[in-house]
Amino acid sequence: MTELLAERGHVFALTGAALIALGFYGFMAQRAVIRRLISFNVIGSGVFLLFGGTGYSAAGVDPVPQALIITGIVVALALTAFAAALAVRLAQGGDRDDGTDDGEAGP
Amino acid sequence: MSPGELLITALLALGVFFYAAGTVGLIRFPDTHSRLHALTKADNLGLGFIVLAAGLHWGDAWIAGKLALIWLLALFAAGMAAQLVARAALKPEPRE
Amino acid sequence: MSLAFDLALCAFILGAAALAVAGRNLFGSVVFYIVYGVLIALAWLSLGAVDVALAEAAIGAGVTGVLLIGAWQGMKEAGALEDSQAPPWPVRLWAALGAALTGGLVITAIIALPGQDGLTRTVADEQGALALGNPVTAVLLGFRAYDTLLETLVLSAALAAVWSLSPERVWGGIPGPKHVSRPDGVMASFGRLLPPLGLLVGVYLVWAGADQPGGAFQAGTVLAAVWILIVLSGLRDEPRVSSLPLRAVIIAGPAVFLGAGLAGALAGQALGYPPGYARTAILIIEYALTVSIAATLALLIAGPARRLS
Amino acid sequence: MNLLFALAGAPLAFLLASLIAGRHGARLIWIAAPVITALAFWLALETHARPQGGALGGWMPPLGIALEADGLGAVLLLTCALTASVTGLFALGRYGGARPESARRYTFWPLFYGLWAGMNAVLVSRDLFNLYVAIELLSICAVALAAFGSRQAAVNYMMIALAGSLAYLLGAVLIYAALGTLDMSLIAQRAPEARASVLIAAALITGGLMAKTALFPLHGWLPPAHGAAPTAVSALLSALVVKASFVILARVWFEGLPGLAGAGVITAFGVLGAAAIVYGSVLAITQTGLKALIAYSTVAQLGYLFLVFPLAGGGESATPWTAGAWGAMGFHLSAHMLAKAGLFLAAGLMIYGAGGGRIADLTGLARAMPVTSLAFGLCAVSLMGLPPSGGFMAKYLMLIAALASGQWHYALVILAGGLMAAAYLFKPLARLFAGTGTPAIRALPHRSMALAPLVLGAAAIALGLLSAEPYALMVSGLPEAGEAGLEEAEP
Repeated sequence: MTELLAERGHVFALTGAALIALGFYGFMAQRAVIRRLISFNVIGSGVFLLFGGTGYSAAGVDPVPQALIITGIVVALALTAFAAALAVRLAQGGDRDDGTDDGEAGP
Repeated sequence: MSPGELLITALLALGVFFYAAGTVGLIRFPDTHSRLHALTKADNLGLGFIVLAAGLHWGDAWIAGKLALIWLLALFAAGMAAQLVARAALKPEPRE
Repeated sequence: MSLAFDLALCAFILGAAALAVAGRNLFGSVVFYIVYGVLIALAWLSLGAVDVALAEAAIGAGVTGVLLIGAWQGMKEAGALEDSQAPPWPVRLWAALGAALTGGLVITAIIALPGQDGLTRTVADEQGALALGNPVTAVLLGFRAYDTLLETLVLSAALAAVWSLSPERVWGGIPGPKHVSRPDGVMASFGRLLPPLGLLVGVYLVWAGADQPGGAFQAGTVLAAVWILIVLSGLRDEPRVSSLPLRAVIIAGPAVFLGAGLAGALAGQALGYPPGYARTAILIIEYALTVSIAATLALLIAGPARRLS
Repeated sequence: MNLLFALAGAPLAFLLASLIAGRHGARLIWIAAPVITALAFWLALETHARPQGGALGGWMPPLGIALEADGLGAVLLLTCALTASVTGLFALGRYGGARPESARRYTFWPLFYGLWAGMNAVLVSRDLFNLYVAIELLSICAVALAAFGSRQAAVNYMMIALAGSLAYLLGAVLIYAALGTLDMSLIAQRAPEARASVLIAAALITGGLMAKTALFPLHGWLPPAHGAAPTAVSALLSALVVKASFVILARVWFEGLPGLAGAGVITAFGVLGAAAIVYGSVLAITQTGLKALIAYSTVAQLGYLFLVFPLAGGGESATPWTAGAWGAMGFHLSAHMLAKAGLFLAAGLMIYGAGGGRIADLTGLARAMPVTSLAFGLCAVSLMGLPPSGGFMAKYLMLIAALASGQWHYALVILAGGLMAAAYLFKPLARLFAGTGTPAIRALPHRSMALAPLVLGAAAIALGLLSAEPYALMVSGLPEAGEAGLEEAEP
């Protein structure tokens, strides 16, 4: 274990693993959608930290993981934005709209 | 430890002290507005000391200028954020 | 020193994450999530990955935090804030077992990893062909431009997805609540002062991104923040979702990017840049992307159309 | 490679175009459908000569991203284009027309093209991270479209999709950390260097993709989401979206990690697949709502796909029956795309006409809606696996492979599944022809809408009648030992 911790990248990679576990717990145990979204993002950043930590060497972090992580952060944001909007809309407007739907227009 | 390093350490310690004070205020004060008061006032001051310490540590006018700009921006941002939070707190709301 | 700092930082990260995931008060959880995001950004700085640190601070902590606060507000208005009591113990037990299993598996995988060099050297060898100084930008807009192209379209699709949640009777209207402020108040004056500065920072980030840390996504987030600031300070309202200029701004960046990729395909090399002009082409794409990303992020935060005036 | 990029890029271009075109966006389908279908057809012709592929921008993996289409990919791209085109044209009835813009009439189209783009991107990519971005594009569009029907079901779908994508992403990250590449062919070369880490990564990837594919017992989100959605959306979700994650799963195990799957993994896939067939079919039989029945049928039909793992021998070494099993998978994927989309479209029309969604509401409808009922019947034939249909080819090839490899228990499951499919599909079919007299129905907005499921149903049948060409194409990339399987499997 001390040998593992001696390398800087490993410290962050293992922290990433712990974050994944923490987030997993939150995602499974919690019911509130906002909390599950927080958990989703905690897992996500844990995965990224693991990615960066394992890609770390004396020359710094491998640029390919860096680029993929930036992409991943943006994708996670897009998912979070839609999931949050969807959950709020469900809370405010119910399962579906009655009367205002354009279902009458066709099958 | 040289006098310069001593000064930097002292400034850092002051900064950390104000941050700690702000955080204690955030936790201990009873309502949103006094919490905000603790947070913005103390933390902005704390950040100022840390920025000063960092500027001295690098000893470069260009970097010090950038740090000062960052502090200024942080002040503005904190001011706006405090305004927004205070306004939100004024709205009548159902207790959780 | 450095190891001690890293270990302390990781401890703080884990503490903030625990409070965000399992804290009693939901709003407190959101706040701790934002703190957590900032700490993660620090971790990236510690690893020397400045581009990721900027993206994490701006998008991971900043935009996501604002989104979550917005969702909390929306849930509160709907009277749907779930109670803050802890889940029943069997649920917690199973979740904890699952979490331990997952964490154990991942740690096992990490320990079993063979050392491999990654692509640091390869990127350094090849990025000269794109005439870019920042290896991360070289990967994002050069070697793996296809990922980035798809990702910008994920953002566009997410905006369409959020808009699809609009109630029909307010379709074409304005997203988000209306903000007013006293014309001589703090909000209005700061709201006038900060945007030019933010604009400057945003443009600098794209400009610098070719050779130094920064780039379209970080810059776009800063510009989105400027946009939000202007709206919050009541200086301008959000645009209507039916506004044609707005829609043009949203698709401009991805359209330029996709157009460049398809033009390359016609010329014989999809997503390839003409030799000698790679840097120019990438910078044009980045500027176009920045504008579209800024608008898309700001509108994602604003949410579905909510009112007609 | 340029053709492959054009196939992935064309729906993206239409996504952007429909965002800016506003209420005219619906009409773009008249351009998109022929253009993308023609591109897919062209690709199939090219692939016939040799597999297509290449590195984007000239940057070879592991640095860059390579696109690739083998015969299976080409067939699936073409089937997907056909299904999406017909469904898109069908959707004009509800989300088109000259009416003013509305939230759904506007956003349906970018989401539709986003879904199509995600499908195409998944089918041409061999890069684990690129596949991640592609499947997230697909997921976000799919969930948003599902929310058109039921927001609660969409939230549940979203949560599963989020969990699934994180597991997949974690696996992909571990693969890169272990092997320094995300490209499948390079992974196949390097995997033996880091067996332990790669196995854990593969487990995570598999778990994530199984949730997204709704394999039993992770299927719970599917029936509410698919059953409650508007007609065209149900068709897209059930026919296309769940296939994407399965295709990635199959590619990971057969192309990225051949030989890694031990007997335990293969048996687990087989058992889960068999359980899905039985469970989905039993629940389909007990449904009283037409769309719920069809949705549970999807749960069952997805189970067949997982039988391919034991039938093909896990990709470790090419056996005489590998080609048969691989071809069966291709036929099942394509036939189910066509037949399930057609079934949902026909069901939507019948529900609209009859004014109710229960199977009991369909009484005598065949006399009022003969074309739609014929389409429903054709799709049902393929789904039951009756000759001469694409579904029959799939199940026949699976049976051959099961018997040739001595796994008769899977043969029993396949036969039982076919019988149960007949049982649940005869329920609505019998209703259609029950009673006397012609029931009064609500007129469709456009009479031509009934053509859409008919085209899909006919295509599902044609896939069986003209099976030689697609079969040859689908097994073209397989090792030579597969040829023996081809001869044995020739009906």
